[in-house]
Amino acid sequence: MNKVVSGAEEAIRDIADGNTLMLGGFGLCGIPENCINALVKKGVSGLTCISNNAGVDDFGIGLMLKQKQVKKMIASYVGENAEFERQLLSGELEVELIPQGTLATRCLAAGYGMPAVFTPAGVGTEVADGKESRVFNNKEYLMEMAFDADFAIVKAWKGDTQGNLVYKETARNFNPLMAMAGRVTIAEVEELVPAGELDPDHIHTPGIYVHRIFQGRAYEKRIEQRTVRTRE
Amino acid sequence: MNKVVSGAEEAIRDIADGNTLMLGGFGLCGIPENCINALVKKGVSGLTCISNNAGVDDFGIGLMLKQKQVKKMIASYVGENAEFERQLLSGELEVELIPQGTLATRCLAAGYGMPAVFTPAGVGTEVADGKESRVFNNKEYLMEMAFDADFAIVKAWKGDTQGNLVYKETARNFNPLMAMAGRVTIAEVEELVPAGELDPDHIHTPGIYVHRIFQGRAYEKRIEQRTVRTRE
Amino acid sequence: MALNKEQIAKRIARELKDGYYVNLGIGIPTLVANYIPAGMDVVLQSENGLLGMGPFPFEGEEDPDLINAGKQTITTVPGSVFFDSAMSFGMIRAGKVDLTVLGAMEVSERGDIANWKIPGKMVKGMGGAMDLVASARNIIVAMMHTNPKGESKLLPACSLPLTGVGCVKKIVSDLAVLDITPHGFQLLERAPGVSVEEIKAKTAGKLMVEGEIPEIVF
Amino acid sequence: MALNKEQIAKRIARELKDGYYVNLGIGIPTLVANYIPAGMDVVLQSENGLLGMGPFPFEGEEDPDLINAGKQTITTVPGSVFFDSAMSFGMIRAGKVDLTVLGAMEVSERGDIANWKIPGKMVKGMGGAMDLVASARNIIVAMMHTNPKGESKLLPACSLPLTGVGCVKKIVSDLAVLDITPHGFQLLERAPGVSVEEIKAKTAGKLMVEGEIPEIVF
Repeated sequence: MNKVVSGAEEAIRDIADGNTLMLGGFGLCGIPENCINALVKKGVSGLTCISNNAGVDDFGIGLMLKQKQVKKMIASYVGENAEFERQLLSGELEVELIPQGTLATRCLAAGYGMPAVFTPAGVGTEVADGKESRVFNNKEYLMEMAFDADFAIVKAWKGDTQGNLVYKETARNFNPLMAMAGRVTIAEVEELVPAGELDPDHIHTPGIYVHRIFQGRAYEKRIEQRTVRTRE
Repeated sequence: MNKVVSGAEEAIRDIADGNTLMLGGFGLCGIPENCINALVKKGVSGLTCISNNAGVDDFGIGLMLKQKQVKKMIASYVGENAEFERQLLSGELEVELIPQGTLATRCLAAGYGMPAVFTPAGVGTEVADGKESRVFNNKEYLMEMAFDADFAIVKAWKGDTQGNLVYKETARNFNPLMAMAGRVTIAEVEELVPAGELDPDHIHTPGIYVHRIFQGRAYEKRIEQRTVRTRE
Repeated sequence: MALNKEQIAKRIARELKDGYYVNLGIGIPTLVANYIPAGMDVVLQSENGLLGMGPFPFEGEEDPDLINAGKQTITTVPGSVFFDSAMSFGMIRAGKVDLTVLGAMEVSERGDIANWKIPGKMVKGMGGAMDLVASARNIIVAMMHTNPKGESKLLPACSLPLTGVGCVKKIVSDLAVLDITPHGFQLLERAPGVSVEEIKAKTAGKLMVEGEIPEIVF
Repeated sequence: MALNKEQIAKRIARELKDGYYVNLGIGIPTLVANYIPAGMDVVLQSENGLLGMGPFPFEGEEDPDLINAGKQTITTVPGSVFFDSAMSFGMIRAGKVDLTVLGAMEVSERGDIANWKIPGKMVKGMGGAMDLVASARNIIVAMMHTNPKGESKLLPACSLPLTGVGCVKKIVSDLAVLDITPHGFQLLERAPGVSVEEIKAKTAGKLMVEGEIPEIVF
């Protein structure tokens, strides 16, 4: 069993035009920078991307949008991106907006082998259009289907050679959920360690869910909204 | 906000006859010993207990069974307990056996506010009797309902004053799931520390799910099947 | 005089109770954190995966791995805990968050809320708002009573696409504090110097006014 | 001569592949761990919440917090990871476990399995067996070909209450190795010295025998 690959290029080698990809991260926090850059370089196109956000104009998924590699974006919030807006309004880009909790839970469902889940999010709104709804204990829920993605691409803080992953702070977000949900899961990590170095009580993603892993390079970790307070 | 109670007696003070309790643990591993002993002392009866197993004759839930405090047992495996068998065969005790993964997932469903989940476990067997089944992607699933328990009683390794919990090794098992699923959740821990001492990246149960916490005493941590190998 | 944003936040903060877990939306709701009474233990949830959100970091101490749901750099308080987005919305969906405060473009007299989409304008998405309003046990909306044209945003029925149905429990606007009841908006308090008549005039939905309506005192 | 338990385990171990995640049931399946070929990386899953199960501990090193699904004290190997029962069955249900090996009281020619309940006897429960058989991508059953009375346990249809339907892919019994195909049991190998005729006589379900059936060689 050798899950360790040399880098992003090798990790994404078989991602093809028209594939469905999940990309971890919330805003620009915890996004798989190395893999995104490699996808941009590879130039693969016609992609369906499932990710909470769509990056900004010059970072994250925004870089793939700029190159028109994305056919469809499935996300909960897509602000902060002028090129995205342009492509959306011109009809070049298809967008499916879904509630953030529904997005997360549809990943969980895939990772846990549950074909569908029930959530009240979106009941009585346009999100419910065409969906089956059902009442349990006098409350209405929508039935939402598990995702089925060709690849999940996630970013972790530390990982080991068995594919076990640990995330840092709020860079965790969707990463462990998508890691469980991909048919093939690619993990890039800031620090790759030998199996046995991570505390087995404190691994967020068990390696059974991870197929390829590599230590990423030159993380920019850009901050989207730098907010500070001044010292008194 | 003060979640810390003096001990098991205070923690279980309002558990009443006829309540439904979830009890964490797998076999005798990770069971809430202090609370079980307090329940035995309190003598509350007519309980419905949801737990993966039912203890052994003289330890764990077996102690409650011996006192005939349990009206109904919901579990996945109930061997290793002669008194249990006697009460079951005599009709004193009602037992509902459900697949272990279904048990776990029905806890998760409760903790995540999902009224029902789909699982293939039990399709085509007597477990499916009276349950709604449904086909997704050519595979049949049973719809299983989230649990609704008055109290969840769990055992963790460490906990803090905010109710955050960390489990050790396979003593984790059902504990974090039941912790999320109780209307009122009681946690006993081997070591209670001030808020801020646990690494926030490595907490298994966020305190929001925990209502009462205390440092347990005199853990026996009995081993059910002692298996060893000999040194060469 | 109508309340300013800080005053709206300050008034909402009076709804907090010791031990509450609270989710604060972007904008005015965020300001509520500044008015948590001293000695009261309130834990802030950020739906991107944090319980125990603290204030913004001091300059130079920003951590790119530590942001809130508004993507702002933040800090944590002792006892904080990180988790993934499924657990975050799991605890929201299970009703473990005691109070959710968020903004709105429109609220109806039945408690429907619209705050994510304006037809004809670029739609950025609902983020976590639909999950929050569909699940929270107690939702307070912080909003302006009217739009810039002076038209009421408290309506018989929302005109904009809905975020959630029958979920809002209370509104703190720049003019008033109102509960949503089975009989429509119920006026509880008015901003200092704002008359009941003005509130009536600026509330398009059904408004219940019973007895004397006290002014909000700060 | 019929295979003994160790030999059944040894034969099953040949089905392992490098990189496999494997769940081994109680009894003969547990013994398979002793025959993982040297240099082959196989990770053992224990459904109570562990990936990377190691051998039993040395005497005096038993840890009450570290047991397998059979409640036996065990150890871990480097790279192991603990998780809760929902995640454990989540990864099973999602088909991430490559191979499940378990025992059976009866298997039908359609791959149905019965291994948890005998009417009239005390029923201890199905534990995780129903989840495993309903979800695993590849299930091998380790079993005796006949019961103590000499009656076949490979049947046209199970007589005992089922654990799962149409799920077993392969059987390694004390007499033979068989696949479950759409046409019934297909004989692949026979225990050393056991004739095809004996296997036929002791297989009540439909048995396909094509060409020469080799003996298992150890």
